[in-house]
Amino acid sequence: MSPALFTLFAALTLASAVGVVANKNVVNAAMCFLLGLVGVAGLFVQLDAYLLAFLLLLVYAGAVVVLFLFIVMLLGPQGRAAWRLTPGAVVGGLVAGALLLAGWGSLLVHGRLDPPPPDGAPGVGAALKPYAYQLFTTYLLPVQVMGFLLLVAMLGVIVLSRKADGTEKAP
Amino acid sequence: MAAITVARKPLTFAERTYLPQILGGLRTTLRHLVRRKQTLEYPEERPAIPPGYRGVPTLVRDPHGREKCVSCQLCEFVCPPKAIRITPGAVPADSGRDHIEKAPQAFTIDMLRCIYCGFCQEVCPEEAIFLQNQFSLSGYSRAELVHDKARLYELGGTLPDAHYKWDRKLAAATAPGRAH
Amino acid sequence: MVDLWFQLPPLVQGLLKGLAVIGVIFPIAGLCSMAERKVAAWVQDRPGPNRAIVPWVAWVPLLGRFLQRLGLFHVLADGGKMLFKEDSLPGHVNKFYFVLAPILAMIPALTTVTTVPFGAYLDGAGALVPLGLGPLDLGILAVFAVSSLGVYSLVLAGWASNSKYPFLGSVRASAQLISYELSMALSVLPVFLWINAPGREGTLSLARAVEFQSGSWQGGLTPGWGGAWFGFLMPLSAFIFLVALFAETNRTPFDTIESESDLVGSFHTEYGAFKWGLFFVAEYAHMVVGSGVFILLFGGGWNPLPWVPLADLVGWLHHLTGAAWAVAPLFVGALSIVIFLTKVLLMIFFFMMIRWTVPRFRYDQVMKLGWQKLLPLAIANLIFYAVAIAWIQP
Amino acid sequence: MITATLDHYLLLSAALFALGFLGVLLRRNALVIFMSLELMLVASTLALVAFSRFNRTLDGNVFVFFILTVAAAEVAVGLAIIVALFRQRHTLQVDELNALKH
Repeated sequence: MSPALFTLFAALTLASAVGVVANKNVVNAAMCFLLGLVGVAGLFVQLDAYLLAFLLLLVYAGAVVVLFLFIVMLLGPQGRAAWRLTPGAVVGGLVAGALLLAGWGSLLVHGRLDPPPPDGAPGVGAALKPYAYQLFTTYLLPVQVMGFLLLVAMLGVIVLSRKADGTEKAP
Repeated sequence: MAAITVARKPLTFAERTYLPQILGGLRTTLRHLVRRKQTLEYPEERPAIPPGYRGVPTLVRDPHGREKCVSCQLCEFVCPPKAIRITPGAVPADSGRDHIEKAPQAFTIDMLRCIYCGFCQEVCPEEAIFLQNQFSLSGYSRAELVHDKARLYELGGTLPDAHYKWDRKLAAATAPGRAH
Repeated sequence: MVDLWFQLPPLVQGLLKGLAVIGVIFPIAGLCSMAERKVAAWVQDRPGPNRAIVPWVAWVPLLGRFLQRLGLFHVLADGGKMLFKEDSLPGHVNKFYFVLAPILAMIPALTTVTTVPFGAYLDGAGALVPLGLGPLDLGILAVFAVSSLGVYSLVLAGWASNSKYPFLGSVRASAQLISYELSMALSVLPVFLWINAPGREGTLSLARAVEFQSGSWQGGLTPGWGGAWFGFLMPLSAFIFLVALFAETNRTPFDTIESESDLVGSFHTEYGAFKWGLFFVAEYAHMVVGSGVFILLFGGGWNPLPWVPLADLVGWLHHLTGAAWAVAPLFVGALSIVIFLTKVLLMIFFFMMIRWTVPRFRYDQVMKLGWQKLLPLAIANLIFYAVAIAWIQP
Repeated sequence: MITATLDHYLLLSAALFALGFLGVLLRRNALVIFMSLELMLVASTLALVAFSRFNRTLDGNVFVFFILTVAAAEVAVGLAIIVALFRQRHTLQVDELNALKH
């Protein structure tokens, strides 16, 4: 866990998160999201979660953001005002910001800011077996539920992407 | 006319997997991989020009090296893209050929316009213009590709023929006891 | 010399290794473009490019003439032309992404190389140690993760070009590459089910897949079958992977993304000069790496023949010549790399033959094939092998 | 130079989450809102992995698996909804999708 690398990836992630939220152009936002994902993957590697880092890249960067770009291109860009400053949103934002600051403050005040960084826990990292044992023993039910969820999601997408008269097949 | 609908034969399972077809195709392409190449390596190897080839139009001389064109301008008239320009002139009196009325003073063929149709060759009563077997023509300027008389004769050279039409005319005209 | 190498600091070693691999991949990608032109010509009964000459080299009596006829110097001529052409930037494009896209094409293409082992050498104990840039235990996952980033270059190039054909191409790219990634990943799973049989430490490493095919497999499932290539054990997996590889590397029958007959080259329509060249080289680098992964998984890696592992070959050489160099790490390493590269080049030759054999699929056929044929087939294949492996495991 | 501790990761994760939340609240484009949602999910995975690493357990990491799965399913369905919505209303601006109001 190199501090320099942590700072680098943290800064990259935060900057690109700001980019996602602040960018007017949807494609720019998507690319910022991609960059942020690379940053988070770097942080995962810092946390010894190599497998998750690559899975994150595979699932999010390899599929999710591409899907976003695909939809952006399919629907065409929209040149309207990007922000929605309704009173409700502003109030909500302010409240949320205050809560966040309060949380940060409490972390800074009460948090143990400098616990000894523990060495690598056994089984964390690139080794697959611990993950597999966990997934198929303790978390067997959630795995099944996830499978079911994916099936339902697939069916849902197929139904949704049919046109109303049912002439067009699912993409 | 009634359209005839031909039912397409349903594909067999093997055909629907594409695989036998792909393998068959691969066999064909692999055979071609080692076949003798069909290409000529052009500047070194020249294609054989078939008889009757219509290349660049040229002016030819008769076997005695004399100009055949009499500047009748038929080719100029018949030329579809109007590539030929002829300026007729008189034949010099002391040349021994002054019984021929005209000879071209200037004869240009604009090769940027020529379409190699061969009408000029076909129409020429004197067999003076021929589309011969030059096929590769290039130049650095437009002016270079407007062939003048000297260039046309240089390209055309001399073709064998045994007509000697104007010699016979001269002989007939000067023969004793023969009047027109 | 070997000692000197191991005395270098790891960073320098890594840097040198990386440069060496890039120094091999780049010329191979360049030569592939030449080979493509030559193979195309030969299939069409033409001699192909054979004129370019570099002075002095070409004047070497027989060899120079041979190289000239082989068209090798055309690679230099092409590269030089691409470098020195005017690098035009059309006025209507999104400049940032337009320039970024070719760079993004190169990055995943070269990064995947770090995750692919490409040879092996004998250590002091006589065991084969795989050679590779990154000794990643997550081999295949890393390959998939990094190579899945390659789609961005196509999508961004098409989007930034801001004209119709590139745009259509990038829409196709985003859909097609995602679709075939699924089948590809599913087709690979049986291999890793096989080598992760109970009693083994879990791994996704490509080197371990080769280790099984080298016959040096200890314990686990079917020890007696060592030396068999996965291509023979799992022909259907290999076939699905191969088809998906064609689609992922955007090669004919599946090159709908840049199909020049209906999309005018699609995503690189607006590109020229070196930016176009980067796309071109990246495509071949993808092919090289993809073929490499196929060879590692299904084609026996650096083993010369099925059931004839590298260790046996080296043993025979040692037995025949009796020389010590036959078991020297340097020689074995070089031999393994040569065998591996030969196989990869054969694969690339196969890619090229297919290009001139099979006509391009229509885009809807590509999608139908991917989702309705290949994906169910891959799932059925996975289930079959899962059951079979559970059945035969001791 | 600081040493990265659990708190640093949590701060970072909270900041990411807050940014995503801000995006959901303030942006008008449905796609950007969706991306901000994903940002919040990623922030939570970061916190989980950090907890897991610093507590030397695997449970947080395993949870991230589930989050990734849910995210993938969510994106597929969400984008399909957005496409269906666009086909009906020809807009992606959420404050123009107010048919129930009028």
